[in-house]
Amino acid sequence: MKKMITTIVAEQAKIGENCWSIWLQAPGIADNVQPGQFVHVKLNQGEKLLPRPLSVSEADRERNALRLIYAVVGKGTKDLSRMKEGESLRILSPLGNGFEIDETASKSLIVGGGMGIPPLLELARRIPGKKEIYLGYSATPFLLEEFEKEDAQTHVSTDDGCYGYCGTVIERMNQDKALGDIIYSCGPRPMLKALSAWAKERKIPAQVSLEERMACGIGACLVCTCKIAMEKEDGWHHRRVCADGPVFWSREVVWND
Amino acid sequence: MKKMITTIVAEQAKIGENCWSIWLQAPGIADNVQPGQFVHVKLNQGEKLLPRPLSVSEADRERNALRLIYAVVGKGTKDLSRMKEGESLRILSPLGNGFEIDETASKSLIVGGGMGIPPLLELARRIPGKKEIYLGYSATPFLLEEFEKEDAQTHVSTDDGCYGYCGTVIERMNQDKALGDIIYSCGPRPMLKALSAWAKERKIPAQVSLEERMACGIGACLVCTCKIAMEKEDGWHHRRVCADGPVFWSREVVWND
Amino acid sequence: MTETVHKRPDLTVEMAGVTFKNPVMTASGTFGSGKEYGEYVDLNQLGAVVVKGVSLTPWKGNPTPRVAETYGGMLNAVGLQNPGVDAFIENDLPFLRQYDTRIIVNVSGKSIEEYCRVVEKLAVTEVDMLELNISCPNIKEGGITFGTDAKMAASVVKEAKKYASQPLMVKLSPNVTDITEIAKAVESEGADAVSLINTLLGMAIDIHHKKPLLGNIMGGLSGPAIKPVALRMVYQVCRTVNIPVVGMGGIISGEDAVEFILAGATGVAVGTANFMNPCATVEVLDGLESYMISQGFSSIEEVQEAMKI
Amino acid sequence: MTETVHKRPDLTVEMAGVTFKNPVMTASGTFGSGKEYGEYVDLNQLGAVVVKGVSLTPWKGNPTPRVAETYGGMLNAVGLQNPGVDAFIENDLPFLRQYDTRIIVNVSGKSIEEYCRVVEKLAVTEVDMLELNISCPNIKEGGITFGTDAKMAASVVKEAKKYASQPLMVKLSPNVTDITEIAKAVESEGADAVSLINTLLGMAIDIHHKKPLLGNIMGGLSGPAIKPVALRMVYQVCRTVNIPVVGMGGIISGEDAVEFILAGATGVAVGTANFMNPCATVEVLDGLESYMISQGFSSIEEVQEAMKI
Ligand SMILES: Cc1cc2nc3c(=O)[nH]c(=O)nc-3n(C[C@H](O)[C@H](O)[C@H](O)COP(=O)(O)OP(=O)(O)OC[C@H]3O[C@@H](n4cnc5c(N)ncnc54)[C@H](O)[C@@H]3O)c2cc1C
Ligand SMILES: Cc1cc2nc3c(=O)[nH]c(=O)nc-3n(C[C@H](O)[C@H](O)[C@H](O)COP(=O)(O)OP(=O)(O)OC[C@H]3O[C@@H](n4cnc5c(N)ncnc54)[C@H](O)[C@@H]3O)c2cc1C
Ligand SMILES: Cc1cc2nc3c(=O)[nH]c(=O)nc-3n(C[C@H](O)[C@H](O)[C@H](O)COP(=O)(O)O)c2cc1C
Ligand SMILES: Cc1cc2nc3c(=O)[nH]c(=O)nc-3n(C[C@H](O)[C@H](O)[C@H](O)COP(=O)(O)O)c2cc1C
Ligand code: FES
Ligand code: FES
Repeated sequence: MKKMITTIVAEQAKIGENCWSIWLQAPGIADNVQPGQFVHVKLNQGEKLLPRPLSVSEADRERNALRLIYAVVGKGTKDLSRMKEGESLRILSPLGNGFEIDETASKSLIVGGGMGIPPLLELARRIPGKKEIYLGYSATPFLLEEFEKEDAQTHVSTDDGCYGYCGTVIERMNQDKALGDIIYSCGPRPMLKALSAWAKERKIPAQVSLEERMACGIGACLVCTCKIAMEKEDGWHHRRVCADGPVFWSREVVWND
Repeated sequence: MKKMITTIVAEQAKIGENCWSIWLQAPGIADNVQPGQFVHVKLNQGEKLLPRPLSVSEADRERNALRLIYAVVGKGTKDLSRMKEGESLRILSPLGNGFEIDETASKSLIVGGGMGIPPLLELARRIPGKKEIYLGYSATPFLLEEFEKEDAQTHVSTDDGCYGYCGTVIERMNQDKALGDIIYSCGPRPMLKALSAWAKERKIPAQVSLEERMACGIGACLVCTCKIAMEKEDGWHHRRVCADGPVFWSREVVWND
Repeated sequence: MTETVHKRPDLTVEMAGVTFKNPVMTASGTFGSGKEYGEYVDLNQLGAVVVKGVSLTPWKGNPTPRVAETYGGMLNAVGLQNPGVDAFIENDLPFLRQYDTRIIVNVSGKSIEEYCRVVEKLAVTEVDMLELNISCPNIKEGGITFGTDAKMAASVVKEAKKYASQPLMVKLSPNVTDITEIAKAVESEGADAVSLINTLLGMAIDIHHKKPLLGNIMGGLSGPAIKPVALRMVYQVCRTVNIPVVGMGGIISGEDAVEFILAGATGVAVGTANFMNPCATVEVLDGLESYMISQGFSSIEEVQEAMKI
Repeated sequence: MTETVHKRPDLTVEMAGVTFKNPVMTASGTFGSGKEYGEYVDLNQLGAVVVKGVSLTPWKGNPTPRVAETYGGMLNAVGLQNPGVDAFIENDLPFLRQYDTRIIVNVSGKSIEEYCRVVEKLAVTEVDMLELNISCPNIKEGGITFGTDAKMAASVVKEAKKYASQPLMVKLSPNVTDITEIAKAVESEGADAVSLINTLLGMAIDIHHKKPLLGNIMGGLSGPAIKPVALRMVYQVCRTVNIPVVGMGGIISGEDAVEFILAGATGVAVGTANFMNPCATVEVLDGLESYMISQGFSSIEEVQEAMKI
């Protein structure tokens, strides 16, 4: 039987403007975590009932620890940022289906935007062969050091031009005439939508990791759906981001809304 | 303008079976506190909205600190017992009307039961002249050391006989043929009711401190009422324990319900 | 870069010809007659003080316990204890008149006749507005019956209007299948505004003593727990009637107040939050103003019209 | 001193001729068809699994966002997305049949005809009980209209009974003036049990984007915030009808379940709590049993009758 895991906060740090990193420790916690999977974090406040989904950014099997990287956007993430080393935190983990790694690709493109970047770190580590990483930030980058440790070229763009290329990650890819056999991507929906069109034009298969507000996190409540194309039934049906995703093939996602 | 005071927990200790003592510090906090007054303690948990009323057990003007003594009976007091030194806690203080000290009495009787005992400590200190203290506990006594420092005889009774006289505080008073010019009392309602009859028989005026569940704590919401006798209107009207009490003259309280 | 100069937004609102310096009011029954909270809040800062319900004769109210805490909310069963309208006019009104704030008196009754007599007595006083409470769940006769039946609601308003010299606001009950129907009924009989929601009828049980936590068995649920229901009803009513709406139910912050105004409310009232923090009303007001400044709103009306559906 | 030997209390309950090993069930729509939670909970331990609403044809449900958190509660507007009764019978039912627990299927429809067709299809399956959902606030046609009008409620029950081979439980809406009236109406047409409450209609607004937090504008409020309303309604209905009542609304602990049983409920269902903790159902069950042991209750019926008013 699975259950909520009680983890211990091993490290909490602010690693950028409104960007926090937390390491959670528990026996066996890092086993079988695939890049792109997420955990559901239960906060201990009476006012807030629902756990918060956060992607796994790194899984360290030796230390039995997971790293989550998050932005403080509301009450839940604010509370999380106040947690201190040694305190305990309950999570459901690992949840969802991670990226499907294509071991045969001769070159992979990894494309991330904003708070979609963290899960790509563990992914970048696990992808074999040649890879290029495109990271788009609104302002000051975070996690760059970690990405630069990987054996891959990392291209950075920022909306405000404070670092790297000034513009969107797609513009940067256009400028570089980026190409590859497969794309792995996570980021805000408008970016994923544009990337999806970009990939379609170039006939490159792309995996995108979607976000939707969640309740159960395990596929039972149907609140976290997205529209996925299918042959019958008006051309699409609702699928669950938590249990059928969060990673989908971009060509199957119905983007027009 | 008054407002909620942010206090710092200066000391938290378990001083008996399910009996806790907490010292709260804040500038000016101990000024003008009368024995029998209470503070309204705001817990910081979303689930629980209402502050919890707790009597002031000691007011230390030199250290700018108040002492509260409490039993853990539910979620609020449980949370309170988990607070650690240095943490902050918001309170409204001081609230209610304390005991009216009769400076002319030649002998005062101070009678407490259970969690009604704490407020009598500060009271005992402030009552001039001769005094006798009767304390009734269900089991192991607490605060005894503090009471014994006062210049007064302290008589203890316990329901289970584990300490002092075995029986109620009233039985103990009967045995001792206790007498005085005035009674100050705080404890569970059945005890106060019995004491009220006892005092009436002996024509001793008695002040009793009542408890009722509260919301505002300052007299505005009318949830904390008790029945007080009056000439007209069917012989009684509702008065607010928080703002008109918690201390009333026992002869005015309508006990029969 | 250009610097944005933030003008202080205009917070005044108008309802039925009465101007309020801002939309933030107190919810009846949670603020007494203002005296007690006057020690914690400068009453001059409030849009209005809505005082506790007054009736023709003194009411003793319900037996204790009258309060029980619930998850994110509270139940009360005060039962409209009050000293009667004469005592209110004599003892409480003069105190309030010292302040530069609007006074709204909440009126209770057990029959149409009683409502009318209270309204009549208040007609000759310096009160700015009346709030007809047809929705108290805590008294058996009157109150709730008027609030849950459109015909009864209409008739009490119709009669009370005859005696009122001040604008009449009607306080609606949420314990109904369709609140817009009641709102329409009272509007059609001349209500000048509606306020909502009163408390939701609820209950809590003491499992150790195996009896209800309230002396009156059931009571009215208030506080943040009920905010989604309150907001939904305010939204529905604002889209149904053409008279101003005062929204309340679980407002504890400026952001909460903004939600109600976006839903269409002209005024907002703060109730249970006062018990959590006696300065809640002014904190709600400050939060509302900050929001307006940060979003570039210059008037409450602009906020009311900003919702995108 | 004598030592008290605590016998394990008997937790079985009977409703409409069906025996349940204990009163703890899942609330429809919060537990899928059991598969997902089956990884966290031994389904054999539950009194019943009440599966999500099924309709005649597949329903796509509402646009996202479908969920918004509120103070002590949550709003959902799933809109009864489901693959249809045929797919349910084919794909989900065999899974559930592996377990030694009762299966209750929640039935949705947009017309009496649709309800009847679903009931008819389930009549020939190994399902223990049907729960007629006449109270979903998230779909415009059907659902809510049946649940808020006593006549409509009575007629859908009357027709559905003709096709049902299993006992029929009717799920009531709390968004009504008088829930006992609806309960009486469905009882008089042969409902074998009633379950309540479904969600309270509510709303939340995103003040930054100035639009509702839910794609469907309004949604159903559930979770501990609504417990006092749920408990009150269960108490009222238990005192009105003679058929068994399944109580739900905000149950997150064994103590909460006890409150509902003291109020008169025969069964209790756990909904939103599953999202807070996937093992909530069994924890509620354990808490209930501990309470009974500590208070010396030997059967659920004893608890049901223990309330002192
Ligand atoms: C599969 C998945 C993985 C995620 N991984 C990360 C991550 O690695 N790092 C990170 O910073 N964030 C991640 N998110 C988003 C994160 O879940 C939300 O930021 C968080 O739940 C907000 O909680 P809060 O209480 O702080 O904000 P709330 O007060 O609940 O809401 C604040 C804002 O956040 C938005 N929001 C709330 N819940 C979600 C949600 N589930 N998805 C998207 N937006 C939401 C709300 O619309 C609102 O605008 C992920 C979301 C999903 C679905
Ligand atoms: C003026 C006043 C002074 C008090 N002084 C003290 C004191 O010095 N030490 C002390 O231990 N307790 C004191 N009490 C009682 C104390 O307020 C309650 O024990 C406390 O509020 C319980 O909170 P809780 O959240 O732990 O319990 P809850 O979960 O709220 O309730 C648990 C139990 O406590 C009872 N209870 C809740 N609130 C009150 C209340 N206001 N009065 C009486 N019973 C209540 C409930 O009926 C219930 O049985 C005082 C009460 C009043 C009114
Ligand atoms: C203790 C208490 C007493 C109340 N008394 C009254 C009253 O006399 N008249 C009235 O119309 N509403 C009364 N109400 C209802 C409030 O005015 C308000 O409608 C309700 O509490 C919802 O707002 P809130 O959630 O901000 O408290 C009372 C509420 C509480 C909590
Ligand atoms: C996400 C979600 C989906 C629901 N779907 C259904 C449903 O399909 N049929 C139904 O009768 N009730 C449905 N409900 C209502 C629950 O069964 C239950 O009545 C309600 O949530 C109150 O219980 P709770 O507070 O324990 O969640 C749903 C509730 C939620 C939160
Ligand atoms: S969050 Fe419940 S199905 Fe995805
Ligand atoms: S607690 Fe509000 S009047 Fe006493």
